[in-house]
Amino acid sequence: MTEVMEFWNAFRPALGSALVLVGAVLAVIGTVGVLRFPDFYTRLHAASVTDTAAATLAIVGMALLAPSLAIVVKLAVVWLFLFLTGPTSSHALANAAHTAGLQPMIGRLGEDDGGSQ
Amino acid sequence: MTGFEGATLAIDLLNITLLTILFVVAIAIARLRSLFAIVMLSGIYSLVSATWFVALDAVDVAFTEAAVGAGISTALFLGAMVLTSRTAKAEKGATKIVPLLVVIATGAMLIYATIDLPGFGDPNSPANTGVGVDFLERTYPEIAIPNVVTAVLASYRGFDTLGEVGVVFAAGLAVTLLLGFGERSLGATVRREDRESTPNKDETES
Amino acid sequence: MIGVAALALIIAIALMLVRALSGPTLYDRVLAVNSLGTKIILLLGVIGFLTGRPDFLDISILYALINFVATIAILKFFRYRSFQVSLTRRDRGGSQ
Amino acid sequence: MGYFLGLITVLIALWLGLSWDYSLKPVIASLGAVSIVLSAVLAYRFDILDREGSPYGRLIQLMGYWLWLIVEIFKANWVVIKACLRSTLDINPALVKVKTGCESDLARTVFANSITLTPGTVSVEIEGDKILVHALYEEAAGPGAFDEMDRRSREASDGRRKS
Repeated sequence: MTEVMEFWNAFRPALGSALVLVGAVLAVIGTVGVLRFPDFYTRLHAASVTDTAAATLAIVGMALLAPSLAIVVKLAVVWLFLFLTGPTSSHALANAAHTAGLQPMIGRLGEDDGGSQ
Repeated sequence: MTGFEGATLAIDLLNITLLTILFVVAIAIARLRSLFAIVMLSGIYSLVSATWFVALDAVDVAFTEAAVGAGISTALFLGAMVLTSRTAKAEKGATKIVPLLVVIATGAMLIYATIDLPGFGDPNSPANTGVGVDFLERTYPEIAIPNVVTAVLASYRGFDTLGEVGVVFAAGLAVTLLLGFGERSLGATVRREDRESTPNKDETES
Repeated sequence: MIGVAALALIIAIALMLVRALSGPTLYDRVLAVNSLGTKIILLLGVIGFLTGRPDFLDISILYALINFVATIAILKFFRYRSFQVSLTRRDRGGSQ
Repeated sequence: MGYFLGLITVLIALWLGLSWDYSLKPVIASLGAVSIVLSAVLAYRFDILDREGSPYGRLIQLMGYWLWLIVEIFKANWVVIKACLRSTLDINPALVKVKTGCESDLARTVFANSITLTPGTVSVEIEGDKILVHALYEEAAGPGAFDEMDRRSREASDGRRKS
């Protein structure tokens, strides 16, 4: 049992840093999507990658790096807030844009226009 | 102090990038004419500067900046925007040059003043040798609050803080009265909504 | 490695700034501010770990709350010109 | 009263978790007690102490749902990440009306928020039992795509009695 704990304690910081790094890279990917996608509604989808996967991975990684339980609790609270408020603000944004009459692009897009216009 | 290898380098790079972002946002705020975009960008500005304060170890300032700069002032700017127009007028001629000169002169003076400052975290600087050490030693046994800044603000100079809170409260009250977040604007909104169901003027901006 | 993560996050912030600066509609800007807020929440935590003082997570929590309230306030404002109107439809009373 | 007790319990847990102060020194503990009581009284005066404001009675079921949802979120993330990184833009956005079997407001909120939380789909508008969904790929929001999520969110927040 002690060997398992020792291995875990040696392995934990590396795993935590790796998860934080993966989360940060996912945030960059989501941002690239926000820059590339053609209209507001599709950008909303790309932004939600940051809100969900990137935030979860980075926070789990930080929890593995955390020196004490108090910090894990705080990270859990941050994660909970993000997951409770994220969809609400996304929905409010989409709803406000739709109510104001912003029409989404429908149908297959791509091939001809590749950049963010 | 630093928890990981290479942390100092990363923090230096972080400081430089954050300052660059602040610079870009400030230039954009000065150049843009759409007031809504300016309000959004000023929210981003105070948010990024709050992050920068954290990187500089000034956590309490960062707290204030995040709460007041990014939260309250964005709302107040939006409230003020309703009373004015949507786009700013372009300045012309001398009004463009004079503020720039003033800002450059002030910045030069500030940079000149930093030459005299002691190094960052210097243990022999006046702030760290005089009364500061005394506060650090006595605060926790006397007041039992771990954060020294909070203890000084709320206890040692509590009356001063009380006066400040009174001033801020009066200012907030005055702003609320002037902008009319209360019944007046609510009534106006309801009346306007009866006339037209959805606002359609605002979905795009120039 | 965690320093690299911080730099990657700040690159994401800088890229998102491009969207906030250029965003054609108002909603793109609000989206950019909201998403930038999420990244800064993560960055604040990472900076805390980088400097070895993760107690700074309090600011992350504060900012998570302020980001949400500010987004809702901005949207509400642009729909109704006031902070005191409920965002839900008025003609349809929700079943309790 | 159960809602009130649930709220108080959660507030106490939140305060202890955030302050991490179990020594119960009079100054700090009294500040915490005042903040908890103030929050609870405000919640009572705002009249939000109901099934939605304090849904802790179904905490275990909602937790189980949440675990399932996280797996779904990661699957959906993969699709959107691929869409972000493809060299030529290849997306197929669509607006779809989804009918939900959820009856209570809590279940509908859970369902609509789950749709929004999964990358690739965003709930745009809710009218009665129909939810207008904007999807990044039309195939991902085809008929029947949300059936399992609908069923699970209904069971998690309302129990089986209504199905």
